[in-house]
Amino acid sequence: MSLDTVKHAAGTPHDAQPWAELGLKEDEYERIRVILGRRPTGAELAMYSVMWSEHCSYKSSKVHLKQFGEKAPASDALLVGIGENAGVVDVGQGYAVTFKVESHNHPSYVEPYQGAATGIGGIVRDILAMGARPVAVMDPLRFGAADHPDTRRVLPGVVAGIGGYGNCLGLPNIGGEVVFDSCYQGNPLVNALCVGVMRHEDIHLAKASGTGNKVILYGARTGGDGIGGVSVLASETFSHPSPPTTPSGDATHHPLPGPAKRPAVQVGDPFQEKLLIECTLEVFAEDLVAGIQDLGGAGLSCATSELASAGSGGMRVDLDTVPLRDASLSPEEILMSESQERMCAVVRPENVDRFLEICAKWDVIATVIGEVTEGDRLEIFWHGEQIVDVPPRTVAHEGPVYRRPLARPAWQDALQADDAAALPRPAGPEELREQVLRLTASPNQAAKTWITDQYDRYVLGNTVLAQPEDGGMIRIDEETNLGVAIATDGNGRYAKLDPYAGAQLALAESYRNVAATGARPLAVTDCLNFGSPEDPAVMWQFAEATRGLADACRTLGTPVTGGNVSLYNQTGESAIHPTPVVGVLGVIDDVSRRTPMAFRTEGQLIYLLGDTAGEFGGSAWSQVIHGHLGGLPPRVDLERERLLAEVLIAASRDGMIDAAHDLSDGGLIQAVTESCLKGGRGARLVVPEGLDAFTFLFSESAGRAVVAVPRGEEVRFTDMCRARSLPATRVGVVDGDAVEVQGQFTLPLAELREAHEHTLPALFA
Amino acid sequence: MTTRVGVVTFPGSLDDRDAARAVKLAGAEPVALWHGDKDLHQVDAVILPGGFSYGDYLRCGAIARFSPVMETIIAGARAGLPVLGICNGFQMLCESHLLPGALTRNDHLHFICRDQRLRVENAGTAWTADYAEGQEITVPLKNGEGGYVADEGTLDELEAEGRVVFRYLERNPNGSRRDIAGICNPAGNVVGLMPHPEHAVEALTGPTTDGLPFFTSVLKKLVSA
Amino acid sequence: MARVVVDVMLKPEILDPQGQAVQRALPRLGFDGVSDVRQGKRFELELAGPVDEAALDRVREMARTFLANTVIEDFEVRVEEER
Amino acid sequence: MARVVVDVMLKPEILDPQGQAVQRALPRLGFDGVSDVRQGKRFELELAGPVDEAALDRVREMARTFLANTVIEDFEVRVEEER
Ligand SMILES: Nc1ncnc2c1ncn2[C@@H]1O[C@H](COP(=O)(O)OP(=O)(O)O)[C@@H](O)[C@H]1O
Ligand SMILES: [Mg+2]
Repeated sequence: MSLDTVKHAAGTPHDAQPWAELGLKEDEYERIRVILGRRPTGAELAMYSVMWSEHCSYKSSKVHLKQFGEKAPASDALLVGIGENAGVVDVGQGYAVTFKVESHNHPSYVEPYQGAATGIGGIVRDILAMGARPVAVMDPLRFGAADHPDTRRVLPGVVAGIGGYGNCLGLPNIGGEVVFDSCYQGNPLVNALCVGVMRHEDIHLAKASGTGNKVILYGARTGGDGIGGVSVLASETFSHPSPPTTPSGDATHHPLPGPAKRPAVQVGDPFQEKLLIECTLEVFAEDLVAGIQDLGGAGLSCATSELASAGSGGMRVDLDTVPLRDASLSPEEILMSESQERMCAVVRPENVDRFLEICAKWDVIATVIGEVTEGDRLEIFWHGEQIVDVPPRTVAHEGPVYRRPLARPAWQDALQADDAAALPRPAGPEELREQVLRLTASPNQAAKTWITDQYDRYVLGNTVLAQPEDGGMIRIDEETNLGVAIATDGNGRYAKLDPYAGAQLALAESYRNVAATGARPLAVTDCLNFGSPEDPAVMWQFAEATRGLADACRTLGTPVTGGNVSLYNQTGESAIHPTPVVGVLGVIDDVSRRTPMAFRTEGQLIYLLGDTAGEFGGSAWSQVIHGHLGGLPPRVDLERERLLAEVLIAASRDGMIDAAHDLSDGGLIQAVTESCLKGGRGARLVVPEGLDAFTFLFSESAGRAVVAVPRGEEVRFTDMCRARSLPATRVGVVDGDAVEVQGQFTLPLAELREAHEHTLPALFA
Repeated sequence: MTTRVGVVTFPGSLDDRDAARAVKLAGAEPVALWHGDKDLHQVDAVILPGGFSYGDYLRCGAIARFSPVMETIIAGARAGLPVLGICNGFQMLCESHLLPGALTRNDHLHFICRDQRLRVENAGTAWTADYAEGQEITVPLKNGEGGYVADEGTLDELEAEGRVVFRYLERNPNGSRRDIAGICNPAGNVVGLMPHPEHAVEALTGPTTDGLPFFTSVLKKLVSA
Repeated sequence: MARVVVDVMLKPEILDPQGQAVQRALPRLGFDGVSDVRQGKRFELELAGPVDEAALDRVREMARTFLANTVIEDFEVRVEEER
Repeated sequence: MARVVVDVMLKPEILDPQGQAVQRALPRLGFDGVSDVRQGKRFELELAGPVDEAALDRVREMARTFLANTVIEDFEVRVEEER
């Protein structure tokens, strides 16, 4: 096949092009022709198709995501907002922190180990591209039913991949989530979060400015892996390849204008990424970089068009110079390749030599592939012939935007009417005791140690809190003890019952978790995992969830700084529960004042903060005991969340509490069990006036936490709660080696521990 | 004069900063050494830190063993230079035959990160003098290939000569023969272990501060030498 | 007794970081003239019954569905005399 | 062009947890009658020059000092026709 140059395209307007196979709609293809005033070349078509895919263009979600900016609360902390690789937050003392969560769902289903591993790799490069040193990762995960055979294939691979990549990079894993629900069967969610730290003056943005500046591609060679990963794996034409345990598993191949079919799964090389990090931080430190962009989805197509459209000039790239792992790659394939562990930097000519020298020191291949030009076009050449000549903004930012139809699903009313309060409750203390054990042993409530022990939480020597604490906490300055805390949460069951409230509850829980550690919540990142946007019901869920999240962020004063949308998490007609995963970042001036979750000291008083109502819709109890999902999720009260956070932070700062643990799924008994097991101490609980034992133990009312108060601090602590009008109820004391609910039952710690810690090893070891 | 303790950075080293921090907390001066530089810059002792040198591809420590700096370190170690290999560093010491045996894939096949209880079996080495023999300590353990193996003859010899320096207590985390967590060479200047003492030097970030005596031991030894 | 061997290698177009690391290290160790290295897995299976075509078919099925992930790996099954 | 293959397997007396894990999983997946599994590594080397005895000697040396750790592993070097 002869080369499809710009000149050739202009002269052959009627040549048929595989736009449909590349996932473009007819009107989208027409728009490209209008933009260019001719038919696109094969290379241009490849670029537009990947960049206009759902994954890169956010074409279905954009109109809704806008609210995060429009409704953003005024925040002094926000240094860089939505739109860059990741948002940047001021945490004081001249430090800035950047963090972001992203999905790698489909690839992790096809190849669990590599899919999850490259998910970590991708998010780490995003953080690095902002100018920050990555300092920790987290991994919110969702799997199908714990006892489903395919979960046995997917989970161990995903966990090994996250560990394999993150451990090898030397990034501590400080938290995450593991949730099992059959709605994720065939559509597991693998989200990955990374946080990085820099000085204010080190913030770098992805833009190519300054005529004559050189464009340098560095890192791994470009290969044929992952080509079409973007357009195939994230477009509506995606049909699930069967997992390797069933026949006919080659749907990952993707038709391309190029010669061969290439698999859409990439293999990660964490060692290469580690070198890339060290090398990039060194070029930052010497101030050699004018603009920088990581290569993720859509590879060079994305990096060049985004760099060029953010800058003031144009860009010229000679594609022949790109170092290849496979010499047979066509220019289209080079542009679309998603080979991992690559970055693209814009460097002033006088700095190029030094830049290349540092790359050589780290054994990182670096090549000048082009330069910033005076015009406003992105021009790409192959063997001296021009194959791309486009306005870069039309590729990177001016893709199609859809306002897709949405409709509240017909079943929503019936679902909400199916009230969990009507479910049969335990008949007496014996049954109550038995249900407590069943809940704490259920896969969602059970200890996740079997998973988290596969992650290095110590590396870098700054981990102050890590799993199973409410939030992970990292020290960022060894002299002053400044630190940050992060938690992620998202309850798909709540969101299914009410997506608006569900998204708010996800934020509320994450916010509460951060506050429980003693840190002050500052900013939000989110990963919105949903089914197909072409289903009006799903689109309604999406619209409601984004609206709920944006409204709640405004109320809590925590702006969304960035995130990610993952759609088409669906097999046939059945979509996953709407699953907005929300990450909250908080700051703490002195990490030595952090509040851990463990009850460690006999005699300390256990206080329940907040109000408890009989709220069981979407609860762990309704799921585990009755296999039920219906009713309404817990009531949202953001003012209460804010008040609770203020009290937790003040109590931590002033040394009034020794332990705190937020209440969420599983209710009070789950939280107390976890705090007791962590500290190796029992608790004697008393059911408070006005509550029955069942509601006291299992209700999932939001805005609550339990704390352990040293006796000498009791008066000061309760005075503070009273002064601020936060209900604080003394519900027990840390004591003995059993959890005892007076007048109800006693559960020895050993028995609780066996129930809580045995489940995951029994399923997966 | 302050004591200078070199910490080598290989491509893929991860716990080099942590080791340097521990050296500093112990009162010595950490000196960064680079894998490609043969020169040891007059250090008095060397730490080979944890991590995934060269990605730990092929076998852990197998590629790092052939780096320029290792040539000098191997020669120095034979001449009495105190050398401590932690985790990946231990693997390098075995690969370069400064210590006998090999480290293999954990028997349960998973990477494991946990707080590990150990017994100090030999308090006479350059790196353990500040412990008491039989002392029990807790430090983090984190590795995927930490199962110590050697033939029976070698194991018997290690036991007989008191060269098993650390043993796992309570639970053998990786299938190591005879619960061996760390060993030394006959002269006691070269010590390798899988657990990470450098992650147990501050109460705020470690499970204990039980790791600090490693670093004070070598300091004392060098000052008194 | 015969032994069945299953070799599993990454597909040629897939990145092989392990093989690359070995190849890059070789010149430093004084071994020149190796132009490419790929690293894969080798499984040696002992079968309880006879190694006939039916048995080999079962092994092939096992390789396709379990020992290899055919999205990124190729495999080959063969019989080898005990060394 | 010929390719040189180096197979590296754990010595028989060394525990092979990977092979054992595979063997344990097989019956669960419906594959019976496999009485033992060992898992090792396979290296495929492309040589720039001719594959003669001298070249093979160099590969053997490479295997002994680098590709295998002879404390725990055995290796075998052989020439294989390109598939
Ligand atoms: N995949 C994971 N990776 C790391 N940590 C995890 C993971 N899953 C759960 N955790 C940790 O386990 C602990 C308990 O999780 P969870 O019950 O979801 O917390 P919470 O209810 O407070 O949000 C938390 O510290 C959480 O960060
Ligand atoms: Mg919590």
